[in-house]
Amino acid sequence: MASEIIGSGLLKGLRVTLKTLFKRPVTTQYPEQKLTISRRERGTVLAWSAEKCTGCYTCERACPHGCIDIETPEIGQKWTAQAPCTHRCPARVDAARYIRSIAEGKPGEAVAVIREKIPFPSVCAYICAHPCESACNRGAIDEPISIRKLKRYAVDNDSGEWRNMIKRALPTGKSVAVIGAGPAGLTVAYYLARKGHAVTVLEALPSPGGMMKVGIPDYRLPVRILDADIKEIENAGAVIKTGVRVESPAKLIAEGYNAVFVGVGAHQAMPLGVPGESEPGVLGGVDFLREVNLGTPVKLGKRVAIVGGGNTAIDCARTAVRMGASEVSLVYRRTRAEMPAAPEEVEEAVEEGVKLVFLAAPSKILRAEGKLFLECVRMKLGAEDSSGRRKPEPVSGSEYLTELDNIISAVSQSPVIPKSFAMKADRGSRLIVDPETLVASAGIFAGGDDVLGPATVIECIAQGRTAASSIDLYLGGNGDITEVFTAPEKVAERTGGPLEAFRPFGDAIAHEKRLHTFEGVEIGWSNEDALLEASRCLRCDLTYKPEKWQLKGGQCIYCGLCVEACPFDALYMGYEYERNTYTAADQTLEKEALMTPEVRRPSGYMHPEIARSLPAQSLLLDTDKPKK
Amino acid sequence: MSTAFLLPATIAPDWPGNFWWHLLIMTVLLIAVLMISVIMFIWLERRVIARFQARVGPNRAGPFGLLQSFADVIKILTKEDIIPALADKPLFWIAPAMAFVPVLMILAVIPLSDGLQLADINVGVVYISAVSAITAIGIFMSGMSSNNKYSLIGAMREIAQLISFEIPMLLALAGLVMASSSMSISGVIGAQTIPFALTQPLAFVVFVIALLAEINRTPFDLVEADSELTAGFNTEYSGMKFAVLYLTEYSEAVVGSILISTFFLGGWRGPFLPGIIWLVIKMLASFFVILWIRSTIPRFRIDQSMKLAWKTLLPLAMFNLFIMAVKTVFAPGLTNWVAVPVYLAITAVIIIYWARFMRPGRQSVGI
Amino acid sequence: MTLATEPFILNIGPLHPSTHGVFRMRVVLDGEIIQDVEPVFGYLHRGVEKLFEQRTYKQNIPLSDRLDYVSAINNNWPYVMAVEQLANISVPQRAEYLRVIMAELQRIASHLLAVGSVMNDMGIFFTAFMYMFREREKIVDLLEMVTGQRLLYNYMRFGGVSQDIPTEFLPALDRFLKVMPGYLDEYDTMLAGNEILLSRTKGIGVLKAETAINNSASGPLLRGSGVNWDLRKSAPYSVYDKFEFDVPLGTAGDCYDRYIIRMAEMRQSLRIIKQAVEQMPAGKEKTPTPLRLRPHAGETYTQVESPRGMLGCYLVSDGTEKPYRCHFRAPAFINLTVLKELLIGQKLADAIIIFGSIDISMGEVDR
Amino acid sequence: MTTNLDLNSIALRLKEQYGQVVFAEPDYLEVTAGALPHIAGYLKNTPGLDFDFLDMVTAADYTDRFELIYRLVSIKNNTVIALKVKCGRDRAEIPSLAGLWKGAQNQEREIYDLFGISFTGHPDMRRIVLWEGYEGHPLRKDFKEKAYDAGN
Repeated sequence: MASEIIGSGLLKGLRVTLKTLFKRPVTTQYPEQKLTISRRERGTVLAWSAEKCTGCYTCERACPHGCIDIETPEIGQKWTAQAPCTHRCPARVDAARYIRSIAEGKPGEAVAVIREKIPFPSVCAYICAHPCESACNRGAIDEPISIRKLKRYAVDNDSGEWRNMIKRALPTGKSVAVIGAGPAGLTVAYYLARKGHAVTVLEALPSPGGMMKVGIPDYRLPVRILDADIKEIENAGAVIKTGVRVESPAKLIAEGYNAVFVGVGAHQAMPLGVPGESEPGVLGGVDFLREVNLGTPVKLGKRVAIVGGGNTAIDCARTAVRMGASEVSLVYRRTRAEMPAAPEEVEEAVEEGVKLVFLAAPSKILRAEGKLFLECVRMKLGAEDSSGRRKPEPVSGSEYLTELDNIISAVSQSPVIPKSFAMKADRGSRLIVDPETLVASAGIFAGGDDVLGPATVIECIAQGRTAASSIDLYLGGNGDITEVFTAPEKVAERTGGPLEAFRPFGDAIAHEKRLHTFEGVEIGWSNEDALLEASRCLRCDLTYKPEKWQLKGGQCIYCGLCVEACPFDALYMGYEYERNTYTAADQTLEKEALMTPEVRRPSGYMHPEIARSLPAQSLLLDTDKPKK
Repeated sequence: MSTAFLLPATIAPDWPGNFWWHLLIMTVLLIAVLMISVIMFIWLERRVIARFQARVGPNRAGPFGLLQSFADVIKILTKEDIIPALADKPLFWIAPAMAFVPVLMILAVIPLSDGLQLADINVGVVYISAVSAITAIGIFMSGMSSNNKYSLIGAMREIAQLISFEIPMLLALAGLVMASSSMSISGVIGAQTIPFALTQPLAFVVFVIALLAEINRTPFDLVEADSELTAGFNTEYSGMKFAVLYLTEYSEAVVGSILISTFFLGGWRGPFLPGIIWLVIKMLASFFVILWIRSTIPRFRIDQSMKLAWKTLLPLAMFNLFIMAVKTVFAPGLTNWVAVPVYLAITAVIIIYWARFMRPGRQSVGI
Repeated sequence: MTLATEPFILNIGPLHPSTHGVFRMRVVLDGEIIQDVEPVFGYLHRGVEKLFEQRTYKQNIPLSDRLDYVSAINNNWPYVMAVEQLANISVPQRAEYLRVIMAELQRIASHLLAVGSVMNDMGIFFTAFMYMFREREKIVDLLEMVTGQRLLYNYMRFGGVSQDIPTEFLPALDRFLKVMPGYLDEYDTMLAGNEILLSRTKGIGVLKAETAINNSASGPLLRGSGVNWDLRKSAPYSVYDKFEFDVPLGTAGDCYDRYIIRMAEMRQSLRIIKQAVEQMPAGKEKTPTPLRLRPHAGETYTQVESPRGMLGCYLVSDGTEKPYRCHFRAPAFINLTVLKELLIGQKLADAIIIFGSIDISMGEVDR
Repeated sequence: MTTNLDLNSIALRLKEQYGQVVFAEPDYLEVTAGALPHIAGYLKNTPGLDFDFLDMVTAADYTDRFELIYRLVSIKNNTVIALKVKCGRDRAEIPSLAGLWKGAQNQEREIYDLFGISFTGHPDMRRIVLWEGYEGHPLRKDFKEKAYDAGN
């Protein structure tokens, strides 16, 4: 700069301004020039759809400075068949309704509602994987309603009033054999018995219950609970014979059964697929659990490693703890975030001293001078795969050895179908059946784990229901297995429903006591807790259509938090307009028009009209591009 | 346009006091011209500067916003007229008039066309420089009397500027007087067969810069440096008085551009067109330059503008005077187009050489 | 002879054209020279930190916009980062890149505003200001495309951003990236060489490196004094370690260096945006978080490099749904510590420029 | 990349300098109020440490005590260290660091204004954002004011 002549800088500046003088002004000029503001997401109008809103008050709570004014009636009405929780449940248990019953202090009615869909209310109350809770709309606000624990509260305080409405059907003279007294088989037996068929359940193990009995340790599902539910099924008329091994379903047909249901389950632990698996001291997860549950003595060392991250692995670990193993470690190849096991159980396992080893996978099992060693390789998480979980990749050269007494492989289970059954199975040795009717071959039906692979109890029950209705059809019935134990609900008035409340903490028995006994860990809720929790429900299947929903004058800052918070997508923020000249009056008119739902447009910028009209935008077009 | 009906050939256009209608007509004409042109110039300035800034400018009132200024005038006149409690009331009252009247008086000696002139006094140049100084006093009074610290600082700056820029201005004009060997404006114009802008470029530069300072336009608008002193001397003014002060500034600008075109661009002289048209064209041209500078150049600091006046303009004006003296003594007839490049070259050399002393970023001298 | 003089006390602000808000300086003048300054804060104090304790975590995001309304997105960032650390929420990569793009656009807009207003203080009659706003308007349009707002965007969320970019955004951004360097060159041609600007800014408000560090200055103010301290380099947050860009440093530490650094930082921001657009992966734009978030009890301190300097957020959570304590380390507020040292001994006109070159925004200063 | 120092080693060095006034927490040093200026000066002036930049000073009210957090940055070594000082709530007083870092002036004034912690040795200990004669210190947890009571 200093080398130049003084004044040259000024002259340059003068040149720039002079150039600008002859350019088109960038400010929009109207009415001289037609002002065309491109359609775009303006975000200056909050539109509310009257028919989507259910008056759950979430928006009011979300607003930073309370400018939403909403009034709802006391009485709501049913507006959709199924709430998300009900819809997500494989057996379509009407969770929303029995939560309401609990909120009204009628646990008996709640149990009745549950029993309309599943014959195992208590079992589900203790060990259901509760997919309903992951669907709960409340989860977007703070925490989902803990539906399973509410169910447990209901069954713990059951009044048995549902029995008054049992309808017995006349005997049909048809007989059905059910192979395997697992959740699926017993469900089939129950509903077919209710339809009046003579049902015989043939169970190979010494006691009925299948996986519910032998796959799930007692501290999660006490035996009396399971037995009580099975008792109800026997009361319904099903005959259960234990310790009976069946050669083949065809033979049963030959013996005179009209239909056979195969529900043998998946009782074989999948192999790890690493060398040295056959070494003594290496156990399969389900085998281990079965032996423990059946009371056969299992010799377990002090240092135990469980391989896997599922519920079975956690069960094995906690069982091992209760059997006196001092160093129990759980080896999983992903991180805790990806563990399929239920988080609260992982939490409890950690409390009980189970050591979690993440990002490690067994590569070899070897036994040297009588000691058992597990060689693991470290993993690192790679890109996301189709399931959305990040794929683990081994880190070469990161192997390490651990000396152990026992290794339990709890990676997965697979069904074992005897050759003699002569049924078609796929590579995972799962039975191949018609997905609609679960027909394997004429008169032979199959369902449960042996069709689904290792699945949750509730899924098996759902399959059992399907099987039952199709078997009934096959036997000449109408296939209608629905039961009604409750009077049709008259929609109640809102009982509180405080959005401020958080989920109450479920208590558990002191954990030094836990470490030695197999008694139930979880303790049910008190009435207060249960009522509070039930009152948190948003009642997604009801609508308390607001008499008034409006913004208090001029307070809205269009931050959009209410729009994001609304569980029912009843709010929309944004505004697109195109006009020659506009005045405040025009805008307010437009706004009022937009408040009616039919003018609502998809929010965001993806609107096709927006895309078309974008180039017409005045300020993003650079007609006045300076020469470089 | 012919003015024969005003000035019979028999009477020399010296002091035409005996033609009372002539006085009357010219006075009314001048005031009208000034008022209208000021209002138009305000509109022009706002439009032009808007375009300099890639804006549109006032475009709602009337066609192309032509009536904007009228609307503003009405708005200002209907405002409440506030006088600060502690203001020096008499001064506060007089100041606007003190500022505005001299500007009008300057016009008295400006020929709008050949002979179309209120009074052609033979000391026009002195008259102009004397009268134009009074405006500054009026502005000083306004700033002084309104008992506001911003206004006071503005007033002080005004006086400082007046004192320091009057001298180079006069010296530049002295060169003109030498060249035209007459002090009457018509004489100065008559001497401009070639506009003085070309024969005395140095004086032209000095005069324009000094004039900018005199009429408080950017880069010398320290008197009302709105970013430092909220509005400078007229902070406390409102309503009618403010209108007058506002009028003063712009009529200063108008008169300033008239002076530039009269002294250096040959006034009404020009081929083909009637003189008044030429004058208007030249006015517009010089006014445009003023606007251009205003919209581009930052404001000087007070000490810097002082420095500019004393250390640059004064010597340059001296140079100009010296050159003119040499020319008038040794080559009196040397006023033809051949000499113009020479003058320009000399000017360029002197300015560039002198500018070397004015590098920015040096430690500035205090006032 | 010596005149008896008494100090001349002048209140600049709280309502003054060039205090950029409601800041107030009580200056003691001797003529034009400042002898003492007392900055007066609090005219815009809204008790934001108390309000943070009254609202749930998510409701505070719009509030954090209101801190420094000129660069709202940069204000969301530290608060959101702090909550993410306490509640260990993971942020998708795409969200990080979106944050970077938006924040850098915001930085350019903020610097444009800062430089433009300084030019205004310097007395370029709104021209530079208008030019800068011409480009700022483009940026605001881009941001509006994404966020739907034009000043307070409320864009960031815990675990990502509020919404993904529309399909039309990237083409428009490309157009902007293409033309913006040309405009920056235009500014440089117009301003950087302007002699008056140089003489107004060079050697004015010199801030030594030690003084700057001792006064906890940050941002362009600190870098203008030649201290290489830019959190995007020295403590890379988000994905800033994946871009290559330079940290422009000043030498003299005067107003001119601060101006030059802001211009250079805009170019660097453009570089960063280019790279971010190239590297941006596909994926989700946020991990959903519950409306009434309850982070684990604990405390954390996060900081980002806002256009004005190191903007930090000290957040204490007690496990409930409202912050227990939330303090913002406001760069503008702390940069003003150095104001007194800078102003004393300067001229009034320079004081305005120095103050402008610090570039404060009152919402952040008073909180 | 800003690195956190080994706090234990620094704590040991400080202990042998000034005795039992420093306790190394996982991510900050806890300092007794009396020793704060010495330790801050030591951290600032010791070559090798030279924390020349006072990043942030703020306080938090834990209803039984105040906790002040000083965050020091060494621009030369690009290191960060945090000091924490506890002080009682009645007549809370802390020695001021404005002598070491001018940058502390405004921040300490703000803390005094909003928490009522007075800093001894501060050049001018006055309210900064609130007006003189304002009653109470808003950021204290026991501060009662109509608007907020309505809000809660």
